[in-house]
Amino acid sequence: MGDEAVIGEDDDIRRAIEAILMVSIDPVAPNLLAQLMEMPTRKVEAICSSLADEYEAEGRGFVLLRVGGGYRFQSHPAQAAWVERFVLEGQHSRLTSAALETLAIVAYKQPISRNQVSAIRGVDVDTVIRTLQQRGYIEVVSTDPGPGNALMFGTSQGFLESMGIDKVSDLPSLGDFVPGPELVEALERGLLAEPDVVELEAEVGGEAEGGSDAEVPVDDRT
Amino acid sequence: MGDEAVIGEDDDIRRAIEAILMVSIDPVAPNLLAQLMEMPTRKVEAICSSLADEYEAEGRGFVLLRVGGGYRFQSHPAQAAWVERFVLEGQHSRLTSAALETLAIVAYKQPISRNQVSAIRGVDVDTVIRTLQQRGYIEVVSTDPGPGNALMFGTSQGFLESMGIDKVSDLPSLGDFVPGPELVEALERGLLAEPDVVELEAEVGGEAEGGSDAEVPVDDRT
Amino acid sequence: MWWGPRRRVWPVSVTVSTPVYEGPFDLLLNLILREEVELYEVSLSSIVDAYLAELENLGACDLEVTTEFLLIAAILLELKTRRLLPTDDRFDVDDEFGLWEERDLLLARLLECKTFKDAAIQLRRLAADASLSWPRRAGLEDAFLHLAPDLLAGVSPVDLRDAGRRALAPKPVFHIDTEHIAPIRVSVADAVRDMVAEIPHEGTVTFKSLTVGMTDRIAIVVRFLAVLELFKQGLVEIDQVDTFGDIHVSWLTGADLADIDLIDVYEG
Repeated sequence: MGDEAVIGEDDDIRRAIEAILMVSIDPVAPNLLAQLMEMPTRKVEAICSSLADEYEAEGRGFVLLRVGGGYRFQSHPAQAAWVERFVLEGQHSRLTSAALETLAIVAYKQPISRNQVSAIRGVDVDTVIRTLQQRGYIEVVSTDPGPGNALMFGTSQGFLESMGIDKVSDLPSLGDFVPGPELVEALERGLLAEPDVVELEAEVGGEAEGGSDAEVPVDDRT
Repeated sequence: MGDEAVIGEDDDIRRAIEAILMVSIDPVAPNLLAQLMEMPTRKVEAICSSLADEYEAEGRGFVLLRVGGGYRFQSHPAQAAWVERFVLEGQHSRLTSAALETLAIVAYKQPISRNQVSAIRGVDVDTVIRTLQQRGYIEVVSTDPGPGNALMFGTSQGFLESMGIDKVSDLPSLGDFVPGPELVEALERGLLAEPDVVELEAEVGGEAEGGSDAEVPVDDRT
Repeated sequence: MWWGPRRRVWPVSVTVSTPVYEGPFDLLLNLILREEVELYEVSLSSIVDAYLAELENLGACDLEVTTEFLLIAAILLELKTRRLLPTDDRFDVDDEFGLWEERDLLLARLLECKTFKDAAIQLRRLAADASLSWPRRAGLEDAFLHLAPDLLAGVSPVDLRDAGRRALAPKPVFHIDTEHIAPIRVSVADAVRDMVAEIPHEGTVTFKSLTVGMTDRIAIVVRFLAVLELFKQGLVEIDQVDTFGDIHVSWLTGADLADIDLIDVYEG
């Protein structure tokens, strides 16, 4: 009987959540739902997760997605062709590789200044930064307290939504992309400054490897 | 056997309809759905009707309603209390700066079409315009007599009341434009730049679709 | 350090993308990894050829890529210049270490570039997957609108005017001068040929006179490399009295023109 009561309660909560998510434009944070329902966030998360599973199991044309820090109804990816047909204008325009690489740098190194991004890219990034800002992927998140008071950029809520992830730390670890030893070796070979000096190469080359490890970009959020 | 095939097909159509209705802002007319799916309107209506019954039978927190000449997902009337609570307590209470800028453009440049606002903002403004309209700050004031008959927007009585002014001309004059620090910086960069600087400003604007994510007019991180 | 503050930073366009070069590091990566060559064995003329072929594939002169190409060409030339300079018998440890340090730095930069390149590919995948699903944007139903708090509460007419000024501010327009961008058609081999025809008659010439009328930086650098090439082959003597002063190039009497190894492809 006690069980039944709990189930009944969950059912009510489930319905309330469905109703609220239906009228919200932005992802609704689980703790906001928890606050409204006066229950632990974890319970809300469990219910939302089971709702999402339910829709999937029933083969619904929509999904309940956890994205950008909250829950939101979205169309099912498998129905993309139909939705595209309905939404005549392509809503999603592709970013260029240059813009994507810049975006990746901001995403993994945030907060980061324009100049710091520039230094990594090796080219001026003003235009790209502006585009990313205009398209709502990045935003100014703070001002560098140091001299110059550089604007520091970070990714926005829109970025999370565009990537379909819940939070920045859901991005694959940057460590996954650090080139393997084979590539490092190939690059080192390619950069041999003195191909003739074999002895020196063997000696200093080893050292260089150690030195370069320190330079390998690491995920500094960890 | 023939029945099975039909059922399977219906299932696909059901899913597609669910996806389309989920992302549509306005009610979707059954004949538009019928046209998209290349099937009789009557069949679409039958599927929608059975979907609505399904949600009701499952005790969902949402309903599929036939309203205003089309179908629309809405929150279930029985959940109104929760939705109200969400609106009152959970809703965000301020316009983002992007939304405020869009409102300012409409206020100072009215009557103005959605496309004209878009051109000035450099990003897609559909969602913001929709919200501003929904919240009663702007409204359609006329139809452009030119080709396309674009809807022209202007501010509403509610806008004047919220701003505490009597008429639009009471708004402070935009005055002689004084460039802000960001623009000055950009201009300086432009002037100092090497002659080779490529600044595809126009392209940036043109590419700026899908930026509407950034335009979400409400701040739900507060 | 050649990549330090004195290195010029070039603007990158957001709308331009080629399958080949997405920036100087990108080009270096491609050269080293795809071509599987040692950087110092890359012939400048072959880079230029590959680049021009690429431009033709693109069907239009791509200013963006062109400027980046110029930058990378300059970097390569600088590296090659070092390589060409005769090794001092008196082994300078500091210089040697400096060179290694530079190499390490460059290696680190390349690794970083490669890392973010791969991360960007992953982002593209994420974005592509996410773009298959559209969010619900219908928002509040009419029945609840009256409940929603006034979003303009606390916004004054002056705030609105400021927002209007921001939104309506003219966007900076940049002047683009593309006149100097022309396909690079200089090669060290050609420059060597030119100078072999010219210097013996003059005896001693200045580097300035060898580059008179040249405005293209790459052309001048290529000329300089050609002089170094002649020096390496023992055909000329080079003298520079003052730092940054003019360089005097003297034809060595007795040098046999028949000995000249007229390089077809400059190999550094």
